[in-house]
Amino acid sequence: MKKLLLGTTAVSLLALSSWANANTTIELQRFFGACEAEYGKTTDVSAAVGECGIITTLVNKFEADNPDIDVKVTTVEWPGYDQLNAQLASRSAPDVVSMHYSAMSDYQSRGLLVPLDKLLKDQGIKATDFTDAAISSVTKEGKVYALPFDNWTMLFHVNNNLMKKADLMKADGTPMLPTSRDELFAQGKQFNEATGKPYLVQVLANETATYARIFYTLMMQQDSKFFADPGHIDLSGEDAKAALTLMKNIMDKDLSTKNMDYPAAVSAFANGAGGIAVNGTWLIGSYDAQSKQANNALSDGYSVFPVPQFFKQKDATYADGHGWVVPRGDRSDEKMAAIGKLFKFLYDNDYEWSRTGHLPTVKKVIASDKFKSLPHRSDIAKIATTGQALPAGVLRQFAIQDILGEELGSAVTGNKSIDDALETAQYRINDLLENI
Amino acid sequence: MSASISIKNITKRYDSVTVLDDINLHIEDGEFVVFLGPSGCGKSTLLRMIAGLESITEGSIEIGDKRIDTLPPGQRGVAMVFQSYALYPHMTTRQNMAFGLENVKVAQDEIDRRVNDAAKILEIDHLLDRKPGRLSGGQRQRVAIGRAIVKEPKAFLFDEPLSNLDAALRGRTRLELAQLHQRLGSTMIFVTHDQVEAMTLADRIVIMHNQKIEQIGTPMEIYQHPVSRFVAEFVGSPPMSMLPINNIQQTANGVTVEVSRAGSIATAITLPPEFNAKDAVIGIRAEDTAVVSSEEDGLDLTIKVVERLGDRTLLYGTLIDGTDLIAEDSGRSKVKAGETVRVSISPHAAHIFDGDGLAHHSQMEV
Amino acid sequence: MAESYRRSRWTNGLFVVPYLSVFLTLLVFPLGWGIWLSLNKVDLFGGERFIGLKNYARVLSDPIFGQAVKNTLIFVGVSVPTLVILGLFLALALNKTTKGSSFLRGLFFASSILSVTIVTLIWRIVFIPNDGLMALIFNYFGWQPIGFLSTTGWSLFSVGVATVWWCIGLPMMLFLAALQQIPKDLYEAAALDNASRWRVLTRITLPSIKSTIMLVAIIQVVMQFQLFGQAQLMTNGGPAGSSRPIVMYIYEIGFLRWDIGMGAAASQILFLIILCAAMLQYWVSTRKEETDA
Amino acid sequence: MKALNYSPEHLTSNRRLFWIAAALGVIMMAPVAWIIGLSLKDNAELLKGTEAVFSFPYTLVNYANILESSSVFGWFMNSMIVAVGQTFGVLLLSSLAGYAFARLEFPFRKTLFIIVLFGLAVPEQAVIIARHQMFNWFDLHNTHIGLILPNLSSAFGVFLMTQFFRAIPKEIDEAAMLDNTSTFRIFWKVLLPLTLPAQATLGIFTFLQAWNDYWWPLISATKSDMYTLTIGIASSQTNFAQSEGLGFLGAQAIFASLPVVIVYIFFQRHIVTAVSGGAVK
Repeated sequence: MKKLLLGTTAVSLLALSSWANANTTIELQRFFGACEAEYGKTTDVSAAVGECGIITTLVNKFEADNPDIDVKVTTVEWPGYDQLNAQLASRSAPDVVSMHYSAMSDYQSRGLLVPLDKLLKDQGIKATDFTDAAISSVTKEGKVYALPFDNWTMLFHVNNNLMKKADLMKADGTPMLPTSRDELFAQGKQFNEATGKPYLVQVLANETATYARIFYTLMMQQDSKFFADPGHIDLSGEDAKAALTLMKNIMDKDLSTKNMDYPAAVSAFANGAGGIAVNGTWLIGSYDAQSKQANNALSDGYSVFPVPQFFKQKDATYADGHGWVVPRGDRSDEKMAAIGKLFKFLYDNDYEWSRTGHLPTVKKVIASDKFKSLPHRSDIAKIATTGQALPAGVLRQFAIQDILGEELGSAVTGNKSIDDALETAQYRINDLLENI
Repeated sequence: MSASISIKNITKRYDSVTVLDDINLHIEDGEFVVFLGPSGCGKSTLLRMIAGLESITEGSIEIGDKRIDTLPPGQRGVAMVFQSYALYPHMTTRQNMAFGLENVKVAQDEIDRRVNDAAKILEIDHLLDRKPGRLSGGQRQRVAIGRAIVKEPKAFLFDEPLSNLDAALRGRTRLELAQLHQRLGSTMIFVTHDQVEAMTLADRIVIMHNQKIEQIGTPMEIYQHPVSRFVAEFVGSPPMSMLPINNIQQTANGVTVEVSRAGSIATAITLPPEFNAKDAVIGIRAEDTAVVSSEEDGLDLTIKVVERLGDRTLLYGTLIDGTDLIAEDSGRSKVKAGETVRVSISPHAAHIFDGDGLAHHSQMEV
Repeated sequence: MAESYRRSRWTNGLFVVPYLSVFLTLLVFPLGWGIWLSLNKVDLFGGERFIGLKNYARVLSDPIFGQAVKNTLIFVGVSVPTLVILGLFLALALNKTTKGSSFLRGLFFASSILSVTIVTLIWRIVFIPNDGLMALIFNYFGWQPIGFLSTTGWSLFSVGVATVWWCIGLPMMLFLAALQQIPKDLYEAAALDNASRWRVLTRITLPSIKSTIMLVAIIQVVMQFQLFGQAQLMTNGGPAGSSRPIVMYIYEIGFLRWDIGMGAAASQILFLIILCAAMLQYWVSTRKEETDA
Repeated sequence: MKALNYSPEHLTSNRRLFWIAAALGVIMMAPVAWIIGLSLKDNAELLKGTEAVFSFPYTLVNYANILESSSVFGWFMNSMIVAVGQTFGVLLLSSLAGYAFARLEFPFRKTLFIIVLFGLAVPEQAVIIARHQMFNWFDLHNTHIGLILPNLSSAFGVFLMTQFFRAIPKEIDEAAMLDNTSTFRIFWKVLLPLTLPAQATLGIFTFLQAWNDYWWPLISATKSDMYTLTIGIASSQTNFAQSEGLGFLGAQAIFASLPVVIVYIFFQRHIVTAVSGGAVK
């Protein structure tokens, strides 16, 4: 009888198992994908490729180095904030969570994140060790709320082999990229006629984030102040119309692949289905690795560049970054210390993470030869200065991104007029922000 | 073991509808009483009230000298056999019979003894380990009776227990029930709408009609001296023919009634002075008629249907005025449909019913 | 007063106490609490403030909610008749005792036991561009590929295909059971009357299972109004919200936008819609029967 | 001989209908065959193009990977505990209440029954947000109890069991009453065994519903330890893009459905009878 009554408690206790062998367990929740099958057991970080492979092996390595600490990893669907919200609401959030800088204000402003100043200080990590861009992104009201892990932007990943075929290569062996809107359409047409393939490989299906990022970039290039007031978006201007018109024209003139969702777009580019993939920094490592193998579409023909400047006003590109946060909750000192060790380990291995293609956040990694000698990094170096985020005071950036992406998508695919889409997007976003 | 049952001033109402109205009945210890009546007359309700399955609005019920209408069904000491038998489908015959005894914690060897005894009496020993689903209708019926017997109740209650059996089996079981009653000597109450069952089984029959007891009596009393037109028409097969009375003439032996244009019938019935002649009828059973030669007194009957039963022949016909009459002839009758025959009526056997349905009989026994 | 077993006793009520306590705490109370929440400005992490019907006003004036309602109505309007007619067809075709029929019955019902995530996983891998089964088929025949999950119009259709594939078993089974209940002598009488197959179907079979058809329709309407998992996992409501059902709207408002109050308001509206749809159906069916009688 | 057989089957169906249904059956199976095919292919090969499904070589490597590393087992156990717990709970509560509503008299019986019937009309969506809050108050999220409890309130079971108890001839419990059986013993020993077919129907429905439940576990079981199979598979399928690969996902789908499919194949006859027996009166 007693057994029966204790049943459920016992089961959950056993599951945690930390109690049994006196180890400290850190529950770590992240996106970046699941690749247990390939990397589940390996601790050889340097052999790993791609976001998932590198973070998985990093954690494995940390566990191997610290036998008294178990890291229990939960992989969530990107970006995983609905799940985190449910967890926070039920006071069962994990110990460490991956989070975009752009999402942090939401949680920090409601006191849902633990400040990490002391934890980092105990590990000998100083704020000045990080790039200004990174540390300022995670600092709110004078306190640091995340271990900044990377900065990223959208890029033009180029298939040089196809560009060569379209006669779009410069003498120095780099591809010819457009420097204006007119050039974009001209070169796109040229590419398409020569190869029979679309010029751009874009993620346009079942995705909202890429639409929003490109749109932000185009707005920022016009030096638009669409978030002059963080509680209010302004999409009524000519700038918004110009940005969206450009996005729509790309589709209308058949410059881009259609109907591809994220995985389809990623593999389509890898299989040579188009000239330029518009996607994030995180793919550099994987595509570069592929280009070093023989007999595939990218063999010996991959390069990568920032998104070109399509508007004269400003050379800018939308940027964000990933950090590691600790949600509020009751944690013992031992556990906090273990989390500190994990953060120190991640900090120490920021270089390994930067092999994905992300920009490192640690100054000395950027300065290191090791990093500088990574391929393509010099080609995209300027994003460190041109990268720009939304104002920190803008809350619910992921919800905004969803709304914006949905409406932009409607316009791009021709289901709504441009004016209609922008108007609805503005209404919905402002309704959201006004009712927080 | 067995006991008498007293029903006193029982009334049953559902909201404003009265189902039983002031019923009084005393059943002797060991008596076999049959409640007979058309469906809806309240006979089953009365039985279920004795069992405790229906509540009583007014009145009381005693078994022996003990008032039992406040007790739950299980503690009244009665056993019931249902029309559908109501065997527990998931229990074997043995478990079905033992279940009630186990409920009251009878010792296991006593249970075994009683079950085996009952099974022997009912000749179902070989069925003890079967479940009801694998028994025939007749076998289920026996098990249901067996389940009642093992309880050694003060009274047995039967709720139309034979109606689900085929005709042949019904006849046999009827006989066996009569034997069982003799053998056990228990008080038994039997509800039926079948007059043959009632006539053959009952010590006394209780005829129920319109929420009331119409008549209580031995089968012969009921048959020969029905107190009312209802009882007369309900009991007997074929039913009693009813001829409207036009005129009544007092004679030395009784009254002679004139039946429309068809003729008159002499009877040995004496009517009281306050007799209500309006809508009065004379009732004649088929067996009290005879086909006679055309010279003799009688009524002329035009035969429409001839029903040959072997030992006798029933003649369904109409009188000149169109009234229906059923007459009886011998088994060797040569009457054919379409013929007109003369029918005589025994003067002592006729019954006269006044406008209120109240019966008047000849004082002489036939 | 005489007492008998029919007499009402409060101890008899003890039998319903376990269920009633669960019913009250987990259904009735949350229903009331949900209504209360819908009248408040409240987010996932607290902060209740009474604002009256403002949440309802916001939901009803939200074009996205309107779109979700429209999507859901279209989905119900197409998927339910499909399920009923297809289920009826299968039941008629497989109402035999042969081995082949019983195998097919088992096959058509088998998908019902799979969980929604498996079903959507299967159908996503069928519909994905380039690598999916449909893409291969279209490629083989040289047809223009269709973005089943990413084109307005097709996305809701694709969700519907997966749903019908998943749900067809139950209607078929219910119809089969109803067909078995039709007395055999009706058909014998029809055969003696020289009735054609079609007349037997329309004059005997269908009228005999009329109540089952209604039952299946009501069950399916209530079920399909609650569409969520398929849409969320296959299309995430896209593109441009063209496959977002009401339930997904509620989920997004509550757990993506933290707005519990507004989510609760949308829930109550959905509740009303389902109630009205079921009652309308019931009303139509009973009214029809009256005129038939 | 054949022409003399006027069975309903003969008149309602014919060979042509059967073959159309058979063709539909093939279409029905196609997606499953596709997934099975994918699951038997190496992921690297699939990356180049899924036409590879139609040619050799095939491999079991995806299944081997599941056995080695996947959390499917844990999810499976959670689903089992939740589904069995819920089924058991619903059967118990519904039987008790159904018996009382069908057979016993107690104060407010009719009113209570009408209120419960009203519960039939309340969809989960109308209460789920409030429930999520309530479960916060009592720290019931991420527990098996927290996953089991909500569906116990379903009025469907009570309604169904009440109908079934009503369908049992009243004489059976009257006979038991005359046998001096207590109210509870009548329920437990006499009537409950007679509702076994109904229990099977309700049990199968409840089990399937619990097994397939999506929204509630999605917001209540937020720790991977507590994922049910449904949620677990959902969490892994959205990572499509990354390196798991279509073959692995396919294998996971097949592997995760295997237990219920096996149970279904073995008990198909009973399940079919139960499903069809339950709903048509």
